[in-house]
Amino acid sequence: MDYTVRYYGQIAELVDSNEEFIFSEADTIQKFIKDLIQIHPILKGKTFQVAQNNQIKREGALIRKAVIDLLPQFSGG
Amino acid sequence: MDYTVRYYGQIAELVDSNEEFIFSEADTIQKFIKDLIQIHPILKGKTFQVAQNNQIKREGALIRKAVIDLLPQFSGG
Amino acid sequence: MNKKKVIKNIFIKGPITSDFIAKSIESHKTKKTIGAHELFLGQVRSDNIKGKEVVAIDFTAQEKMANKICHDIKESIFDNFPIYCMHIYHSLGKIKAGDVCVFIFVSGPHRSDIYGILKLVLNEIKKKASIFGKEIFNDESHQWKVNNNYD
Amino acid sequence: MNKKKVIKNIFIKGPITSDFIAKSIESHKTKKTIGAHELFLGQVRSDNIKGKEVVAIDFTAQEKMANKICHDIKESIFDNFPIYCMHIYHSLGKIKAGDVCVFIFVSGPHRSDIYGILKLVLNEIKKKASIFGKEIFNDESHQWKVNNNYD
Repeated sequence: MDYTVRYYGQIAELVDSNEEFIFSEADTIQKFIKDLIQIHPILKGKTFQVAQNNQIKREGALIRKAVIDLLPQFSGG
Repeated sequence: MDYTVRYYGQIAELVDSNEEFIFSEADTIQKFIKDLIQIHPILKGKTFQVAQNNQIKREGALIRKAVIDLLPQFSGG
Repeated sequence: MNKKKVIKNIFIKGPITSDFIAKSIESHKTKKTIGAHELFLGQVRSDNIKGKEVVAIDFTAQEKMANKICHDIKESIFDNFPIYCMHIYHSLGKIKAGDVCVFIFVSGPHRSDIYGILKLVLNEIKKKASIFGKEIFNDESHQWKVNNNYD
Repeated sequence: MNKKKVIKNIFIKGPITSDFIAKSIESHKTKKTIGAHELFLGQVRSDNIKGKEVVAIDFTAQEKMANKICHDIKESIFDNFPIYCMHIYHSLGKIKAGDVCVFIFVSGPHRSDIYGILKLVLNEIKKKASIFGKEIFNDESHQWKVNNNYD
């Protein structure tokens, strides 16, 4: 599967990109994060959350064709 | 003594005046209020405070030549 | 910002305009150690009392005493909270329903420094400041405003 | 005033101007059942961190998620407090020290109806809204903003 991955805040800075298309066989969040860290080893040990369809997902199945958002710690306000 | 007496809010409405000059032999707040109620019987039983030199005075001597303020309950804000 | 020696005049003839409030906010832009502001605005409410509608409140005051009390309230806040600025304004005269008649403005370094202060200050003003409100109804009759703990 | 079905966009490109705040206040004059407003303004503070001075914060966001969260925060306030209106605005982009980047506005019938709400809402926004602040120093270096419970 080709996933559209969007990066925010410090994560975008670390991978030096706001958006990428990543091919991954992963069908769960956990597996996808593993693949992602192989592509971007700099993300190892970093704190971030994954969202799909504008909902934070901590575990479970990836939604096919839905954009994946990688969100570092919130610091608005 | 001639005292300048200023009335505020509902008290001004009751005596139909903002300022009067009242002659009174009174030398204390209590005695002055007695004289005042004789002049303005409508003030009998009404709640108000007396101030002189911009200070609320509950009892004690009147300050000669200082204006007397008659203040009803506060209702600002 | 805290000129303790000067007793400021809190009174404004007529309503406190949004333009006045904007200018007050704008004047704090140069104070770059401020991180948080809170503003309280009291707006004349068109209460319905026994079938009659409040169309305005006419405010009068013993101004010197009220200014001194507001000065003392500010001093006590500065003594007890790490704030940078505090401003109090109150209208005089006939203020129509929908118009703003009270404006309290507090600023400090962090949000946690200023929480709860507006409530404290407004309570003190309502209790201690020699200001008198006359509620004017749509039939031109009136009643004298009475303060309580929630309004 | 409370259009629960519409998710509003809280984001404003650039600083929140005092003119914008004034217009927001002005628009409430027709709502004559309102007696009390409170406004929180977050101003970019020129912190001094290890000898370097913060000159701006650059805000980005996952906007859809942040808008939805702010909508939910508002809903929960409307469900729990007898308020009439609530508005939340947050800046995007580089906001200079001294400029306003957050604006929360709550209005209700009496002052006692709105106390404490600004604090609650701001805490929720800081914790739950997908907004990211980059603190930019006077030497053009930067660090990523970290939220805490008091700032």
